[in-house]
Amino acid sequence: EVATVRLAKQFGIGYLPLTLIEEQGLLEKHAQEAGLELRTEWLRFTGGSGMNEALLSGNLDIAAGGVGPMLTIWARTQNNLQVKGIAALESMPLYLVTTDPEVQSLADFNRSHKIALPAVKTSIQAITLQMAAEKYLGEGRHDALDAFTVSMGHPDAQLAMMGGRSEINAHFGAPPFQNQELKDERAHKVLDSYEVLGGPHTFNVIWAKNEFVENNPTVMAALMAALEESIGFIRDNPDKAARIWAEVEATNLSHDEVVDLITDERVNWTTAPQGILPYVEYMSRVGLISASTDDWRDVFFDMVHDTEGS
Amino acid sequence: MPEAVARLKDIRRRMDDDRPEIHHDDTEAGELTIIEQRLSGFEILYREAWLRKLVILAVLALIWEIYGRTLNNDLLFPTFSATILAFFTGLMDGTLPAAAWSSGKVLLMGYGLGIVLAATLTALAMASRIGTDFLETMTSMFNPLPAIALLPLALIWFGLGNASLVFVLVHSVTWAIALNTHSGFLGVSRTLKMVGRNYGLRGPAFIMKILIPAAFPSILTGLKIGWAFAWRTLIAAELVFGVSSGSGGLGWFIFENKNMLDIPKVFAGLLTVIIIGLVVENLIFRTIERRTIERWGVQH
Amino acid sequence: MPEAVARLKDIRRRMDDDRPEIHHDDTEAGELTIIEQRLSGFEILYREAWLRKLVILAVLALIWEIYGRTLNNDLLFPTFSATILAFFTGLMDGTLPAAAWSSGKVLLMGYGLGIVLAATLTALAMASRIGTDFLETMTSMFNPLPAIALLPLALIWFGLGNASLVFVLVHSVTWAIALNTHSGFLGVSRTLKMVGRNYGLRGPAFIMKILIPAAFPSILTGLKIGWAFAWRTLIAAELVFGVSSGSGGLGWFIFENKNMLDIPKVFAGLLTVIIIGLVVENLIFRTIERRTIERWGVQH
Amino acid sequence: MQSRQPLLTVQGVTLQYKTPHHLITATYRVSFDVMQGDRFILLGPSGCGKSTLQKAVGGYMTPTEGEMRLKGRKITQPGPDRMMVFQEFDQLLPWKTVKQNVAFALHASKRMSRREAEEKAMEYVSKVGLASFADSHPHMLSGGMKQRVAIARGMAMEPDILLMDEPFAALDALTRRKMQDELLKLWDETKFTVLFVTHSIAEAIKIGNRILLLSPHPGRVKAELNSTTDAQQAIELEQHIHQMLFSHEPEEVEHA
Amino acid sequence: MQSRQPLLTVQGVTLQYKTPHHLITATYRVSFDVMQGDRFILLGPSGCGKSTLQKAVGGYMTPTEGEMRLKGRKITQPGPDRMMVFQEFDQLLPWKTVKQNVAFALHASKRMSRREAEEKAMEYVSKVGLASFADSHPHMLSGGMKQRVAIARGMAMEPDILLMDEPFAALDALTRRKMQDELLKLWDETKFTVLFVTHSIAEAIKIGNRILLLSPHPGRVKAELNSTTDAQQAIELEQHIHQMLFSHEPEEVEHA
Ligand SMILES: Nc1ncnc2c1ncn2[C@@H]1O[C@H](COP(=O)(O)OP(=O)(O)OP(=O)(O)O)[C@@H](O)[C@H]1O
Ligand SMILES: Nc1ncnc2c1ncn2[C@@H]1O[C@H](COP(=O)(O)OP(=O)(O)OP(=O)(O)O)[C@@H](O)[C@H]1O
Ligand SMILES: [Mg+2]
Ligand SMILES: [Mg+2]
Repeated sequence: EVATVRLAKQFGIGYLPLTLIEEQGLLEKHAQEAGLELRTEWLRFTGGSGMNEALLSGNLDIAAGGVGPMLTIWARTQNNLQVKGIAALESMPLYLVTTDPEVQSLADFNRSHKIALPAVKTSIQAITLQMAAEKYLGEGRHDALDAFTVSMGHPDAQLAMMGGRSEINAHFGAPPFQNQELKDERAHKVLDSYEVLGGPHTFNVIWAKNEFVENNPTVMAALMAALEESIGFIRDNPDKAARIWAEVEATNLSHDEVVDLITDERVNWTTAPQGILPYVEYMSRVGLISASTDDWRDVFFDMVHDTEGS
Repeated sequence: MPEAVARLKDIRRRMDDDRPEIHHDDTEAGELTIIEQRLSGFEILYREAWLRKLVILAVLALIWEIYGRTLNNDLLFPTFSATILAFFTGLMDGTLPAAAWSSGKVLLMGYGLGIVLAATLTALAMASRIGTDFLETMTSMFNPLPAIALLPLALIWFGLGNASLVFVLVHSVTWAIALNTHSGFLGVSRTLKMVGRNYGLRGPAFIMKILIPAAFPSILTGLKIGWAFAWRTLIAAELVFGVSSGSGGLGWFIFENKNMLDIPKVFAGLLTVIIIGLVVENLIFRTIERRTIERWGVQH
Repeated sequence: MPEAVARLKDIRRRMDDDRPEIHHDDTEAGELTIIEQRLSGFEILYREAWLRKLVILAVLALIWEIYGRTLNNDLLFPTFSATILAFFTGLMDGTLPAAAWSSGKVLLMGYGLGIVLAATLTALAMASRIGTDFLETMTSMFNPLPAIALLPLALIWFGLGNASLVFVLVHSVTWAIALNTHSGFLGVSRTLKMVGRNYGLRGPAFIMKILIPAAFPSILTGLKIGWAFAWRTLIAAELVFGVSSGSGGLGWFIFENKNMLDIPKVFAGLLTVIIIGLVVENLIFRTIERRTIERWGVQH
Repeated sequence: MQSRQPLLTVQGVTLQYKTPHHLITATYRVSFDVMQGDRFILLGPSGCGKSTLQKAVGGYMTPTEGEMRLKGRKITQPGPDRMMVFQEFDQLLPWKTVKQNVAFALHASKRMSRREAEEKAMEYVSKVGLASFADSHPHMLSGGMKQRVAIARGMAMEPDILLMDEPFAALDALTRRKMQDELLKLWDETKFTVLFVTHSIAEAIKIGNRILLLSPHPGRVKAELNSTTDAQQAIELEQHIHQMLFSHEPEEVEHA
Repeated sequence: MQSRQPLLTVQGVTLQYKTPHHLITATYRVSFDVMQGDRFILLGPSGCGKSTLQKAVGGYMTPTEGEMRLKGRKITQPGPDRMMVFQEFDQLLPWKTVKQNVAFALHASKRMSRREAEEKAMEYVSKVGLASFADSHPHMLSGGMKQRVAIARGMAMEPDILLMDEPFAALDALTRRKMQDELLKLWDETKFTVLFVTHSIAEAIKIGNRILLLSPHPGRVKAELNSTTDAQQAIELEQHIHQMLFSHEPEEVEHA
């Protein structure tokens, strides 16, 4: 088995379990308990595509990101590398926030609106928006809002919307940006992804190539154990977890704000993948991915097969 | 020094020669026949620039194909044939031409404006010392700034969409062209500049009629570099600036397909950029060169 | 035409003149005294380049400050004073110098390698026709390609980290320098080239001792453009490539602070790039120019 | 004739080149007057400041001391009223053909329309014997041919004052004599003024009516002489000038 | 002497310039031999191909027809065994001072060490009267001064054969005579071979021992004559050459 495992992180509170594993050396600890001297190397990425390329070129073992990119690479590699999810990190709601008081539902959006989201058409926000359009505006109208969407990174989108000088007046973001935006009285929520999906759904997952998982059973076991421990830590000591996170992550949030984010009742820290199937079903139906399945277990390695996934 | 002179005379006396003198009759210029040395078949072919370039391109394509096959990782680096296939598919279903057209429009606008701005700055720089300092200072300050640095200003001034893209393009084109043009202007021979002034040319007329043609090789290099950087910037900027869906250019095409991990299509997009580059270089820039620099004999 | 000649003699006879002839005694060269025309105080100050540039910088800073204040939108565009404050904070707590140093190292490496590669390509281009075609083809193909296009190859060949960054930098530097150098070489006067060959110089010696100094203004322009684009590319590439923890450069600094919505710090990062640009231009490039181009009198 | 206003007055002019490391005084307090219709010769050893003086009259240099006036107006900048034929071979615009080079000068300086300029250009190009090269670009010409184009351009402009800097230096004896004759013939027709630099004493006497002798480093006026058309006097004058210039080298006068 | 091997043989050489739109024949089937120690003159009207012939001997052009051999070896490329003094003023390296320009030639062509080169350079710079400008860069020199540096460089190299293209054209009478004498003195010392282009018949007779007359467009050999040192014969020879060159213009021989 490998002596060094290379893991990726991105920005955001959603990667908190990984931050704790890194800071508390949990992976090394569990590997040692299983009799393996393991080193870790943590890499930072700002987006999914650079990370996927790193994974495919063998420069990265375990990637972390949203459900969308994971499903894409899963569908693409079915016949060769067989990339699959390892585990979820949490279930978290995504909000569509707007500063236009006129807009109360999706139907109120018109040409005068610009909705910022990370990547038009392909990001998890864009897909969720399409699913919402289909659900609330009617069958066949899934792309009705696409014309109003604009690709923009979360910080740029928040600055543009709250700065109030550009056409951007809505943002389908992620924590903590959406929470910060909602603190401003000018902004309000139009859409909640939990409602679209009909319940909680996974936001971030980690994934790897089949080859790596098969060749490194001990590492994978240690990783799962580390994940469980860190999630347990978050549940039991949100205060400490927030402190650690604020210390190592560049943030302008206050301690209380971080704690609020972590302990938000709608957030569920769990390795169990939730709401995966609706995404698979929708994405394959509109042709975003070419593979489909009706068992969420096909998308994940067997480490999480006995959890309460969906 | 009469002595020295005497010695010189002495020298010359010694050299008296017994070679016969030769006289030729005048030939009429019309009667001349010239026997040229023959070239071998290979040499004749080798003299054709387009042939040499085609060979280079073929070799590069071959290397790509072979490397792609040995690598055997279609998700990272597709083979040349897979790329060509994706390219033709994209060409047939109209997505690639549409994307290229959409990018091309913005590009030409930004490029054109950049040239105008560069011309203005350089003209100011030639007109006064403070103009020179201004150009130098602006260039050394702004040229190293990446396009994302301009995002906030672009958003404030131009909002989303093409206007902002054009702004960023101007930024990427202007400085390179201005630098080359200015250094070209400074390098124009002193005599030529004096000749121009002698004709009473001044200001814009002097720049148009003397400096620009005299500095043309430098300017053309600047235009080439500006052109290339405009493409680079455009493709990167289409991501940073966001595009409303449905109106994306080549950058968007590449980004979207990359997100969907459709890598042959990504490379088909890049291939389009490459092909446009080759076409512009060999049809436009080369023609300009042939009509100007080569005819004037200013590059050797 | 003895008639014409007779007429000429006639003309000249007519011009006989009654002006007196003038004879001067020889003055000794040592005795010369020269009364110079005085300059006004403003003119003396205006002659100082650094002073003019300082004024320009001050005016730009003022415009920034005023615009920032009227805009009054710290989230989008902070004032100059807020930026300066953030800059000094960053300077004091060591984050900015560390980031600049980390970027600088990679940058210099990429820049250096880019120069070497450009030199090699240009040397090949000067040596043979196929070399010229190769350079032209490569440049027109690859120069327009954005750095992200090289990412997959960079990852395969160099993995994550600085080596890949250097690779991307080389790509952004090489073509611009090669284009300028090559066009500079081609523009070297025919006579100078003949002189060099006459000395028996050939190959690298010919390039080093004749072509490079003769084409120096063009090369320097290429180096300036390459330098600027290296910065641009580096800052953009640091985001795409990701970093191992704790090793980020200026690009990462900017991204991180943007994520935290700490916009003055973002601008402090950009200001660092600007300041480095100004320093390099005025200390390094200007000095080189003074020592070479100006002393040789090849730019006017 | 003495009462005429001079066309060009040069009054105590000192010309200096300032380079970052040197200050070179090219001429020192040079004074002379050129009358309307003069064929005024500047004669002196290599490096004595002849070209520099011409450039100053052309308006390209500002004197450190003294001043120069053309028709009473101080010379501050170049202009087509003083047409220059430079010493350098690179004075033709490489992007124009021989004919265009001459025509462009006429047209750009607003002397005449493009049409007229073309015709006049062709006439002068023929005068200097380059009719068959009218459509060649300068890089295809020999050194002497380039100079002839510059001469054609200068003469075609018919300026108030024609400034010629060793225009015939690169020409063979035959071509040279033809050019000299063309110049004198043209002068006969239009009586323009010419300030002519040469290093040939014989040429000075043949072309000029007034000759300024300069001494070297820095250039100062040694003498201002009248020329002559009488063959015998010419030989004497030549000897005389020879002696004045070469006085420090008491050598037999040899002809070369 | 007749039995000696020629140093340089030029055999039926036709030289052409190919440009994208024109094909210009500069010389047509020119043949001549230059012996060791010759001071061989090329004389002919402007544009007759003198410079082109020199460039071909220098190895910069390949004949369309015929061939040129130096010491029996075909000339294919330039080299320091044939040192050129060009007609153009821009033949000095602008980034080197006067002294360095001469020294660099000596050093770069592997004639001598850097040290020796410096000394020798200074010696020759003094010979052409530019000692006080030894540390100036070329752009600070007058036209004639530039040419003198080139002459110093050519002579300092002491090549097998020195190719000089109108080297004294830009020089005043005095400086010119000095340079001519320097050249002859140097020849006396080292007996090098020189191929000399000039447009002055007097200079040709003074400098040369053998004179090649060329007719124009394209350049063809008109005659190859021996020079003379006898004053009376020289005048006759001058008249003779004059007649041959100007034969189509039956005019009195005037001196200028
Ligand atoms: N651009 C320049 N910079 C500095 N010094 C110069 C420059 N041009 C000429 N000089 C100096 O000025 C002096 C006069 O030069 P000028 O060209 O006027 O001489 P000239 O009389 O025309 O000589 P020649 O007959 O050789 O052409 C010389 O000593 C020369 O070194
Ligand atoms: N680079 C060139 N390209 C094309 N034609 C040229 C080139 N150089 C010279 N020629 C032509 O070749 C012929 C001979 O030119 P060359 O320079 O040898 O004459 P030359 O005898 O040296 O004249 P001069 O005494 O005027 O210097 C001329 O007709 C000229 O037009
Ligand atoms: Mg001069
Ligand atoms: Mg010549």
